[in-house]
Amino acid sequence: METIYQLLQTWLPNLPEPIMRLISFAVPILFVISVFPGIFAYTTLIERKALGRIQNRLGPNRVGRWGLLQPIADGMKLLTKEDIVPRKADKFTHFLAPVIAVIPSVMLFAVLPVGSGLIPVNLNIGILFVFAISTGSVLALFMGGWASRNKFSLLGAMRAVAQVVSYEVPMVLAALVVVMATGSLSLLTIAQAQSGGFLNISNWFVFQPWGFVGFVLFMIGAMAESARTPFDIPEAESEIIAGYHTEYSGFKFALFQLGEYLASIALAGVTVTMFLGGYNGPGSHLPYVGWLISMGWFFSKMMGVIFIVIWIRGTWPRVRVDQLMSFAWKMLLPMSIINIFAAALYHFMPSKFLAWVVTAVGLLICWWGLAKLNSDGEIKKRTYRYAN
Amino acid sequence: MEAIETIRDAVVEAVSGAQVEIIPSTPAAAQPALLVDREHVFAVAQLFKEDARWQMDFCSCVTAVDYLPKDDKPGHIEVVYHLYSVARKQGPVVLKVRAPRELEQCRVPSLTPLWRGCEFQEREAYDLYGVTFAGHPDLRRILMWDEFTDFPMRKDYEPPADYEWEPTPHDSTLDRAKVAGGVVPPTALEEKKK
Amino acid sequence: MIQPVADTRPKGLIETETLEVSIGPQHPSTHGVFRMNATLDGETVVALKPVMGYLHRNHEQLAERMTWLGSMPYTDRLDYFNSMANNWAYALSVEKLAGIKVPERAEYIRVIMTELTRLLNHICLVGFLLQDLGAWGTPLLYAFREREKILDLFETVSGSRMMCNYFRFGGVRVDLDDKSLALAREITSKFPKFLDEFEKLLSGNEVLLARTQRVGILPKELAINASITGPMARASGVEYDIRKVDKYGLYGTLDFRVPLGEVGDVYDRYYVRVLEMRESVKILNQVLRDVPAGPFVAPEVKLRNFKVPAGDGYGRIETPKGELGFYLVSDAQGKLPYRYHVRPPSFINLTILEDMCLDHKVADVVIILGSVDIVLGEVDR
Amino acid sequence: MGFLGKGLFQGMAVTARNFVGSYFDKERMVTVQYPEERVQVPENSRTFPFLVFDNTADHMRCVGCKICEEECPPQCIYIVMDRDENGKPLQRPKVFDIDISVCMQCQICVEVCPFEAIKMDNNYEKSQYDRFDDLVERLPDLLKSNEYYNHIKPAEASAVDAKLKAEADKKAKKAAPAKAAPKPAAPKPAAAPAPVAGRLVIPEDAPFTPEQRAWLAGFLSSAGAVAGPATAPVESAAVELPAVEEAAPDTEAAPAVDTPWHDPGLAMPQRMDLAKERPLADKLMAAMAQTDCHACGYDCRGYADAIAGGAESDLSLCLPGEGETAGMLEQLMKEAGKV
Repeated sequence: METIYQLLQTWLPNLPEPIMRLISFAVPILFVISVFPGIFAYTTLIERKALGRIQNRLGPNRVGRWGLLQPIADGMKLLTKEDIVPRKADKFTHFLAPVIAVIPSVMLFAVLPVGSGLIPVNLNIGILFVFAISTGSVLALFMGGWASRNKFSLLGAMRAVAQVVSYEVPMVLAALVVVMATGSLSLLTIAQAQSGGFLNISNWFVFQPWGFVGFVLFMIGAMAESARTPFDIPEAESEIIAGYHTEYSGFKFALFQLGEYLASIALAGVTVTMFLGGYNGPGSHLPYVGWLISMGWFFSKMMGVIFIVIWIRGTWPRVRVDQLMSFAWKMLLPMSIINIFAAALYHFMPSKFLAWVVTAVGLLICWWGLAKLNSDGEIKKRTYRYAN
Repeated sequence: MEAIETIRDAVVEAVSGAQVEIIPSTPAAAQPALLVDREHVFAVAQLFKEDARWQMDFCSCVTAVDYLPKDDKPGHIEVVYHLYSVARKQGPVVLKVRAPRELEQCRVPSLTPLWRGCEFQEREAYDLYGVTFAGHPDLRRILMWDEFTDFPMRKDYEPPADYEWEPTPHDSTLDRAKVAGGVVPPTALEEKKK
Repeated sequence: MIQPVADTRPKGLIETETLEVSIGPQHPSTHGVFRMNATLDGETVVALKPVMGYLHRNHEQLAERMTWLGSMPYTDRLDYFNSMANNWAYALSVEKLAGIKVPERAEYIRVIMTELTRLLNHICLVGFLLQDLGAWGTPLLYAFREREKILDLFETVSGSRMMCNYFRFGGVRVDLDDKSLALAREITSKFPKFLDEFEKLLSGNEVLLARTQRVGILPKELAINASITGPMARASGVEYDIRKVDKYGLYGTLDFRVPLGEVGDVYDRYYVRVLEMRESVKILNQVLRDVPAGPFVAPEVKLRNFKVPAGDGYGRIETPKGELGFYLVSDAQGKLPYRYHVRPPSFINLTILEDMCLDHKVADVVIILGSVDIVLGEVDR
Repeated sequence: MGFLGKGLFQGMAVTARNFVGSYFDKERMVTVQYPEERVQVPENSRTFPFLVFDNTADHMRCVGCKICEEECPPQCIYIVMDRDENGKPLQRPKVFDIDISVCMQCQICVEVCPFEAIKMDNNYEKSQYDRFDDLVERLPDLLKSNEYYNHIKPAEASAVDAKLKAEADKKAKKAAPAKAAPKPAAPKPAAAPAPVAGRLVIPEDAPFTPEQRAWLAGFLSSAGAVAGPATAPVESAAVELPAVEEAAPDTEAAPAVDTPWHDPGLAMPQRMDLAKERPLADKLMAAMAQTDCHACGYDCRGYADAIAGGAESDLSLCLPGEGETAGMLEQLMKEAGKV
């Protein structure tokens, strides 16, 4: 935003001040609300295609070449569908919930550095903003579940609240290591801190032991936060139909989907920025074309993360609600705290190589130990006897 | 398994006062049954379950059969239990017990306290035949809906003429369709007139 | 009507209200139109009553109005995954009543078809179970791909994929030609490889282990007492397989083992089925190796005006879901069954659904139901 | 237990293999792109029944004997026999409806049909816009040519054709000596409302295949010859005898008697008139519909003998004869004092 303002000042110094301000506001907003919903639309397509391929199907392929127009068809279908509100529902809240679901998800993109020097708003408390806003979506989920006056919706809403609140903690703690390493809460600074090194790659935090663990923890937290398999229990279709959006149809349902997907895309973006080097990659520092290449890097990394999420969705079963909780509190939380110590240790060790090995081994042992500690000894592979 | 006569004698000896009669099956099937009176069937079943000679710990199949009155013989509803032994891998012992067809008297003791597996099957027999199983923990309709009043598997049951007609009703179906005021496609009526 | 449940929970500091949820009859994972009236305390089940009958069509009464043969296609529709096995149970019962001897080749064909049915039933069950666990259809579609191959064989032989109507009293309807035999051999030889891949996907998966182990435990004594049969009983350690006990058909001469579980939880039910598939492949290999030549149906059995001597009898086989029995009564006329009773395994296996579900979460209810392996066509009849 | 997460990654490796494999290995695919690609249905595949005709639609093989109607488990077949203005059965159905919304594709009608007239189609695209009348297949919808049958099920159809041909040949050969006999002089009953001249010769419009026609001609002429004036050679009756036996293997050797009423074209009063002076078994036989359809489990001769001999007590088995035959049988049995 500032960059645009400065650019305008140098190139068009004659423009009146308010218009300059307006343009510098409008451009990033237009960018966010045009690009990311488009990404959302095509993420749904990619998800369906990828899941199809994982399941040895073709996926949507009827609307347009390779089904490229499928998201548009879906949108039109959802727009023209009858909007049903249960008779005894709390109508106002029922209407408000999907709207609220979308807003925080869109706001998340405001602080994402999508390319070298390309960030809509360079907030100096970017990470804090991300966590603060992303938690807001839980309100929408609960409103939707509550207002629907449906027992399954209510169950879904309760699950959603419990889940989002619990996973917030390890997620924040996992992000803390990055803040520790960079000393800044600004996402742009974090991204800049990962530049340099071999091909602009070797400085990514994911290649440090604590960074990797942080990355895994943050991914898990993000998946739980955006209710993706295997943590999709708020809308577990085989248990509680569709959870909080059971009673939604038409475009309200689409808004819920939109909010959910945007949140997971944004969190994928945050993950990329914090651990996977953000927009950094070979060629991202070049003058003139650097911003384009870095944008390419950012989006391709983001799609990679999203693909992993889809891939997981196509493979793993869903966990149970109490297991989800105990996993958050008994595994992730201690692990993220240990990770903070590991990061500190890494920082103060004299030799980087030694630090790498020591923290890696330490974290591995801790992971294994925690797993041992938390397994109740009854879950194991079994042998079976045969009768003749 | 011993011969059915041996079993009968052993049962009569063990359960005093039990009247046990042997009912043959088809010659090829060779599964003769023991017809036990209503008062002693529970004791006989318990004997089969607990006696070391048989150990019939597995009650496979429970069902009822409706026999209409024929000639001068009164009709009855016969409840049939097929007992097997998992422990000794033998069977079946077929227990039969008869009750009059009249609803109030159509009562037999439930064997669910002995074998949990009878629970749903006795409910089904109650639902479809109207046999009341005395001592059943939860005797409700199971397949028909709760408001249903009749017992559809009885041989004298007349289905109500309210079902959805097939597209080409003819003959007796058509007559009943008209009686019930059902919607009959006009083409079918025309055909009937021809 | 659901009875009010006495609140037996310990009175603590926080008093909570129970929530009654009707899971079904329209619900993604009740495997049809089945309903469970669950009373929940938070997410924990404190009471659960199964409600059934939505698919009730009085199959038994229909059969009483039909010739003996006329009921054969209806048995396909009992458990529509295993029409071949249902056919066999009915044919076997009628043969038992009428004393019909089945030619040897027909026995071989029957074993081939029924064991293939077992493969497809179990593989689909595992798929559905994983669907209930939330694995988003991937195992299910892998399972369906294999099932398609078996169904193709069924269609080639019997003319229909699922409603085979293939067995006849005293044999089978059409002969199994060499091409179909080769196809059956191919399916059998490729199946273990698929099963390995399938197991790699599932059996070690920590989420699956955590979700299924120690969930829905069915003790051995209760399993026997509640007339539980089939893989479900064997997962609880009940050593009872009608193929071994009754030795009907060819099973007395075949070499196979019966896998037994020890805990009796959902995982055992899942894994016992996987092991049973491996044994079925073993049986198929033996049977396909030496199919003898000869007639495929007993020549003395008439298609029309088939009559059964007066009397009753009970015949049963081990279908993939458990003991499927037919209790048949023939009267003096002998043209129609006087009484035709089906002993449906999945119906009786539901008896202890509540016992298994108590004190578990809603999510567990779904997979426990899935592991019982019900088909509503058979439950409701 | 190994490292926590190992099984999860094993699973992901499997799905990754499938993901990549699905682009290269067609074997892996679960689905077919339906309207463009179709799975070749096997020959045995069955959907709904149809009626076979030879050459032209008039020569349908179905004689309207109602066996399939009787045996159909869901009772989706409805047949009305075609009769001329005098109420004589014309050996073909006037109405033949199959309600395919009820039909369950079990193939039992095909198995029980003694005339190879009804067969299973394998066309699976039968969706309609209306639930009722569009899903009822009437006679014109059902009739398909033998060529079509040969096209969809080559092996099965050629076997059927060969069988029919062999039967026809046999019949023709058997009838051959009789053919030499001078035609008619059939016992034209005086009471008969003067049908077409030469009643015993099959009418041109009768719904028979050439083979069946040839056989029937032989059959009738031989039967007529015996019953008629003494012009007929004696051996023709002897020739007829084995044919009867062969048609009814499960009845005890049928008595070698002439059966002039054994003509489905005759009306009930005519037939009864012909059998007026005969013993009970013959009268009973004359009351049958004379189609030898085996709907009762016998041929006409065998069923009559079974009733007369007491082996069969059910008088309602004659399906083509409908209520007329059942009523007549009952009346006859009453007259004979056997009921």
